[in-house]
Amino acid sequence: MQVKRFFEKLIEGFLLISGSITSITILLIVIFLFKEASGLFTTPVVEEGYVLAFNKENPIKHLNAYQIKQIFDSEISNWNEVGGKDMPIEVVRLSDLTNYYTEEELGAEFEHIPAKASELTAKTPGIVLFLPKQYVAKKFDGILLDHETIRPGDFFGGKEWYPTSTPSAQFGLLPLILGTFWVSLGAILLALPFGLAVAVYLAEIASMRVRNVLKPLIELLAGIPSVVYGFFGLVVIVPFLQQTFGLPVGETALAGSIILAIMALPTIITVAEDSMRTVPRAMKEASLALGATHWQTIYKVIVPYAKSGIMSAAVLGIGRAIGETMAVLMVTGNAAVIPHTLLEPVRTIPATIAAELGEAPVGSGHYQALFALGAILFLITMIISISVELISKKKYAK
Amino acid sequence: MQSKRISQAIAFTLFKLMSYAVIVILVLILGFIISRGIGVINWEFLTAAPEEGMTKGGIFPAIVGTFYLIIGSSLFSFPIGIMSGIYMNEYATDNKLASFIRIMTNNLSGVPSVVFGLFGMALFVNTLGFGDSILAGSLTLGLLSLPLVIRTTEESLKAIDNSFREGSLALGATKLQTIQKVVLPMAFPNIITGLILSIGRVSGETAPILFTVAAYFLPKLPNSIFDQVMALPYHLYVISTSGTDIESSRAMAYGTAFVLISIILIINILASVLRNYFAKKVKMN
Amino acid sequence: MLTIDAKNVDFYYSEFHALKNINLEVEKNKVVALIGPSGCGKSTFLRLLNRMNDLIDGTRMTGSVLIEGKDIYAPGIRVDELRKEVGMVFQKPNPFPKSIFENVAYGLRVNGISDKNFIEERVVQSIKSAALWDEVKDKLNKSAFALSGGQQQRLCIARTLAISPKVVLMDEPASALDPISTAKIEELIYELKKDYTIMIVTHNMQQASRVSDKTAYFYLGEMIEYDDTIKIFTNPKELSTQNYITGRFG
Amino acid sequence: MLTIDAKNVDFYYSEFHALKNINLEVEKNKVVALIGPSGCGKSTFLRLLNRMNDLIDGTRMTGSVLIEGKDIYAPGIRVDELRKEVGMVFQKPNPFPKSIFENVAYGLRVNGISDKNFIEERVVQSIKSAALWDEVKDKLNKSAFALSGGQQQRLCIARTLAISPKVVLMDEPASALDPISTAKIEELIYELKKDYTIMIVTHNMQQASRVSDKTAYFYLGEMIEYDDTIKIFTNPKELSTQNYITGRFG
Amino acid sequence: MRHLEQEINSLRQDIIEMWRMTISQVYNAGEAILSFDKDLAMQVSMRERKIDAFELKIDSECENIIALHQPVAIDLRLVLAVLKINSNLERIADFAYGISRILLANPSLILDAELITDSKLNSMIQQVNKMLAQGLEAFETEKPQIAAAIFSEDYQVDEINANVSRKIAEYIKKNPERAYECLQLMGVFRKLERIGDHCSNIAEEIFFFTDAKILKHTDKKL
Amino acid sequence: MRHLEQEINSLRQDIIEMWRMTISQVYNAGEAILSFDKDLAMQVSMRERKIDAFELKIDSECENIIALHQPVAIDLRLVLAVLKINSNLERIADFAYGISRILLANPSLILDAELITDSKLNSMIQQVNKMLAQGLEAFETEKPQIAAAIFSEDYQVDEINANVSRKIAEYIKKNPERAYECLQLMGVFRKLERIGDHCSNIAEEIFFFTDAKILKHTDKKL
Ligand SMILES: Nc1ncnc2c1ncn2[C@@H]1O[C@H](COP(=O)(O)OP(=O)(O)OP(=O)(O)O)[C@@H](O)[C@H]1O
Ligand SMILES: Nc1ncnc2c1ncn2[C@@H]1O[C@H](COP(=O)(O)OP(=O)(O)OP(=O)(O)O)[C@@H](O)[C@H]1O
Ligand SMILES: [Mg+2]
Ligand SMILES: [Mg+2]
Ligand SMILES: O=P([O-])([O-])[O-]
Repeated sequence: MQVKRFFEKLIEGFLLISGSITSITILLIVIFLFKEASGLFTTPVVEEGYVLAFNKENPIKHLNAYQIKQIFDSEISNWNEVGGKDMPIEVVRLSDLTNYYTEEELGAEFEHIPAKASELTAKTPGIVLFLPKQYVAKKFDGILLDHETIRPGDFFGGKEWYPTSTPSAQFGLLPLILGTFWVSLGAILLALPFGLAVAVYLAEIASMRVRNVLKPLIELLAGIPSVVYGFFGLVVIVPFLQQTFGLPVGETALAGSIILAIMALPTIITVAEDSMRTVPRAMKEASLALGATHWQTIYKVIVPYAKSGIMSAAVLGIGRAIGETMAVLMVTGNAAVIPHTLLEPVRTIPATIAAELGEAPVGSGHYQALFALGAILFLITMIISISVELISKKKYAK
Repeated sequence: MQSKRISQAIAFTLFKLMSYAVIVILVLILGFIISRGIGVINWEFLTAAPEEGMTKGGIFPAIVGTFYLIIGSSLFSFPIGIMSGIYMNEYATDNKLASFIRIMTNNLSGVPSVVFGLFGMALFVNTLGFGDSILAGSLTLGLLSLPLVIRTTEESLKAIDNSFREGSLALGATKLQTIQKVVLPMAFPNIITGLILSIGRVSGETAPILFTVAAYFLPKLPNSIFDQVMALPYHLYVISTSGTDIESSRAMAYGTAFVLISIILIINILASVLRNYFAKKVKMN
Repeated sequence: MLTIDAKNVDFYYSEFHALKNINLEVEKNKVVALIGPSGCGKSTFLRLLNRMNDLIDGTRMTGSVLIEGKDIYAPGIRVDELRKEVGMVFQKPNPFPKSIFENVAYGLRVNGISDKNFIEERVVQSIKSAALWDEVKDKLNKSAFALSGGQQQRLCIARTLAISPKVVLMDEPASALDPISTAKIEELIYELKKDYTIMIVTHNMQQASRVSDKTAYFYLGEMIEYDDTIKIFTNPKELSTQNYITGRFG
Repeated sequence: MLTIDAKNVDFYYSEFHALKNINLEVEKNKVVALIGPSGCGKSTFLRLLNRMNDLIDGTRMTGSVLIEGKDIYAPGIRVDELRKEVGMVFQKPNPFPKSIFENVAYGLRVNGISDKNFIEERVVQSIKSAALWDEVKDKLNKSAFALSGGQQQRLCIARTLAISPKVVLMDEPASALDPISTAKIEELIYELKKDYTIMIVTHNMQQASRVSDKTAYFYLGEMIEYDDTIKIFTNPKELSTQNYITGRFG
Repeated sequence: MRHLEQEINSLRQDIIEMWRMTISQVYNAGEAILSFDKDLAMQVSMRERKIDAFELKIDSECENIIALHQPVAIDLRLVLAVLKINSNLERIADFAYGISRILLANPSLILDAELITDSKLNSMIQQVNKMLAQGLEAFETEKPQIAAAIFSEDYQVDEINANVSRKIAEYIKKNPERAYECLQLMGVFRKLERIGDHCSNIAEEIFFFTDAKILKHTDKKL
Repeated sequence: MRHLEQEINSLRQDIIEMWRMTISQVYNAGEAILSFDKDLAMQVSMRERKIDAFELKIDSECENIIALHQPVAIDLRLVLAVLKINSNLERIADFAYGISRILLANPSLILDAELITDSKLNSMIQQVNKMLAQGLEAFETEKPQIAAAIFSEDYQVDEINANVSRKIAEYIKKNPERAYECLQLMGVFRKLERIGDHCSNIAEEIFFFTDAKILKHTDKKL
């Protein structure tokens, strides 16, 4: 008897530990994602191992990644555009030093570069010099921009995602967020009316026989892997859109929306239908018994009663669309630009992670930026989960 | 009075049309993949490794890899998930801890698969040093399917009327005996079907294995759990988007998609057969 | 004119012959109780009278049912119109998740009535008829779910009365309620028969004896006996009836 | 010695005072019925006697309950042992999804008995005591779910009898059954009191009057009156009891 | 008001009505015999059928209430008490009828004033009238103490009756030719005695109804 | 067997037992009066209390069945019939007791053989004995036709009784000194007549029980 007691306690302990595993996982996800992500904001704006240098007289103390990129792309040519004096910017890369100095001057082994770079900086007021750290002289005659790190504003407000650009990688979230938003919005606008229509049809209108055929089919489609949907989109929808709209490329936000809509349909249908089916039969019969038609019964009794379930269905559908990776990756064209219409290629957050994580060196700014994307994604889905929770609780609060 | 009938007629027709439209689309997808893929299937395709930049040969390593990943993830998620489900439904009845755990589980199930990929890479591949390996991939997939297993278990347990538990307790059984002898046997059919469906989910996931296990091309089979493997979904992704010769690997892609769908089909059929079998068994004996 | 007149009614669930040649006549403002062992077809018969059985696939009926002289199974009969004439109250209280007021107004609204004053008047009057007014008059806009089971059931009755039915069908209307609420429902039925013809299915023999004027005993789909309640309970003609009501059955 | 002896029992669900100073004594081989309006604490009291209320968080009890002289709330009491002494039958029949035989054997097995012959003997005897033998003797290995509701409930009673309890608690054991099955259960209770002490909660006043030797009337957590059933039903001491049983309540 | 309560109230009204009729029958029969009023006797005789019908009605009301409403406690006691009071009242009315029949059947039944006084016929009649009225009052007001008086009064009636045989025997001895009339008179006394007895029974039922006490076959010292 | 059935069976046993006791009381009282057997009369007198007790028992059994078991249909009719038969039987036994009391109270009640024959006392006694037995048989076998005979027999008893006054009056005229004893004898006849009446009532109740027919206050031509 005593042994039995002990044994039971032991098992209970095991069960408790298992029970806490999801919480631990969430905790770990939070820790890892946010730890890596926060690394992004200690990453220098300038490529690892390089510095930017200015003339001592130049009042500019900070440049953010986007400004740097624009300067080096010659989109900004005067310092006053970034808050400095009115003088032209002179961009000098390491390779450009040969324009100022001969090879001999720089030394056979480039051993004189540090001195020359320092000199050049000192004598050129408008200079911005992009230089590997190893060539920075001990007593460099100029301002070095080496402690500058990526600021949250740059990340969240950044309009460009160009992680491989030099000298300064661009980690602007906006195009990705907007891409995700447009694709998901399109998807949900397509999926909701159809999903709810099917749900109503299956729950109320279809005969038992029809339902018995359709229901397993929809369940089956819910199980089809996203790569298969992506593949289908790639070989069918993308060419179709390209032809129909006469587009240069078929891989567009719209293609993503369509595929996502199809993928979200089973979720929406199943959840909404289930919630309509949980409407007590008595409720329905009561309405009919009062002389309401079937349709009146549906929209006056069944749908309001299943309201929270239907809302959950919508939210879960959105969640599915936002988090979906592979299919979107395969059909949206992956252009990280802010889209203006649904007929342009876009890139979503999850697709970005999937496409780039393989190439980002561990611990690099790029790597950390991708984790930051992951963290954002995680937060969004967290919000969705919690709102679903609240919605379904509300049903009973009334 | 006539108007309420007319509006019913319009609404119902509309719903019916929309429903059939949706069903047609869904059936088209299935039909398309199956019709294009079925011709590709032959013995070689199923048993050989890819050749010539993946435009020829088969997908055997990917099938095996997927199989390993299914086994590996199930070994992790089934026991823990079932135990967790039991804990939540049977032990942590109404306290704050339980509702916290429940919220956490729901949250976890909403986390996108790519985030699992990130997390798996950070934890298993890098921090724990498993590298890209079956182990890391299985654990990642296991975590991904964990909420599903827990939810299935919990729901199966919840479906069992409390009166059965009380009936057992009232006969002098302990709580564990009650779970073991009454609750679990009753929940078993539903749990089993749930588990099988979770395998379906695992077998089709791509994003989580991208950075934790999947190999682009690996003609040999793995030797240990620390090896990389190919996997069907990743393979399909690769040959349809970034193969060396996308056009000529199309056939391979259709074949792979077909195999993936077949796995899902088989799993669904298996699940519903089991469900019916158990339902009948309960009624009959 | 008879309020209900079922003639040679046979009813099938697919193959299953659930009602066998039922003939039953009910006069205006009478309460008729249907009793009989489980599965004998009481509910089936009741639901035949407002064509609620139409909702079930594969059912079939022969014979005719006249409500106030009108054959309700004739072609061209509008089922929703019929159901306004023949109200129904169910086993478990099933108010809609709306306010008390809206619950009672529902039947009016779905039948195309939109005159506010009329609706309000009718709602109040129905709630009063259902002997619920004093208990809810201060919270007509509260959710119906906030009421107790017995109150909910009376609300469901009020809801049915609002559409001014001629006949009210009740399928074990008190079986989910405690004795006090049950007594109230029984009293209510007794009151209502002044204005309505009522048919009630009940498993509770005492209830049948207390509320009804006439009682029909069903057994295996047949109506074995149909007579004044007092006759059935003091001196039934059929031995089968006697065995059932005295508990000697089976 | 008294079989049940509850002394000054108070019971709380968190803050809610569900039972107030209940004192109730039951002699061996008596049937006691608990009646009273919904929510008055009947079930709570019943479930106190086999500590089924332990399963609910935040409950608290004061006072003492002696079963055959033993304080069942004393520290060190093994709840599972207690529950073998004090069997319980529930509102809805809840047989396990096992064979009829295994259902009845369950209690023996979980209590560590493995002697085949003994189990078999006990099972047969319990099924006989539950007046079910003739109906199931040919299908002991069939699923218990194949039985009708009334048979299932008797099976649940047999299952309880198999562990040889001293007391059998029944919480509305027939409320989910039709009148015929109900009558059988009532008959069974009448038979069982030869060997067991029985306490039954019922909403059905007639049932209380038919089956019990003594009746306790509960109201708002208090026990208003406890007396011989015939006394309660012909001449209750308290006006409140009389109002309840004559239906004048509320 | 509740349905059962309505039924019970109407039952109560009916038994009171029955009671009143019975009281009037007994009173009239007494008057008739005392004043040798054949018309009055005729009236009593003709009312008998109505009372019989009323008895049946009340009886079936009681049975219906029991069959349909399963009364318990005070309701049941009332119904059972009414059931018995009803048959007692009918019996009493029957005796009143019997008395009136005796008068009508014996046109020559001219009673000696002396015998009447001697036999205390007058006071016996008054006594039973009073007992009947008291019974009704006790029932209507539900006051068993009023009913209690009936028991001792019945005792007095019995006493009168016990002596009457002797008185009449003496009278017969003196007037043997009037033996038959005397025997008839004797019958009147017997009937009055029975009425007294039934009043006692009714009082017992009132106690049963109000206090659930069973007094039958006990000595009624309260 | 069902609980209610058991209760009803035992009620049935009890009323039959009551019936038998009553029959024996009436029989003994008759024998006693005919054979002037004071011992037998004493016996009857002593048994009276037992019968009273039995009446109470049956009464409360009926009430309990009604209160606890809500009988309907045949069960209810049986209980109601028993309730009434019971009080009739008690009444009958009461009369038997009364007859025995008359014998015991009048040591000088030596009856003239001629008067006895003339007044048909003997056959009246036999008649009521028979009626009682028939009643019991009808009840036990649930055959109302047997009970039907009782009505016509009661008619005969009434006839005998109707004539007895005259017979006795004549006798008194001849023997005025025996007026008192004759009045006592008259009491015996009255009581026998009442017994006959009660037997009729019982027969009515048997009809009510078996056929739910109410025969009271109707002419019993069946
Ligand atoms: N939808 C259905 N399909 C097939 N058979 C049905 C259906 N509904 C009822 N039946 C059968 O018809 C018969 C009569 O059913 P019904 O519900 O009318 O019985 P009832 O007398 O109301 O019983 P209860 O008292 O249990 O409610 C039963 O044998 C039942 O099994
Ligand atoms: N788990 C619980 N938590 C809080 N309060 C409870 C709980 N169970 C019961 N109660 C309350 O305790 C009171 C008594 O409940 P109990 O179930 O004993 O009533 P009952 O007399 O059995 O009623 P019924 O006839 O409806 O079954 C009720 O007011 C109820 O609301
Ligand atoms: Mg309860
Ligand atoms: Mg008369
Ligand atoms: O009717 P009685 O018994 O009083 O003669």
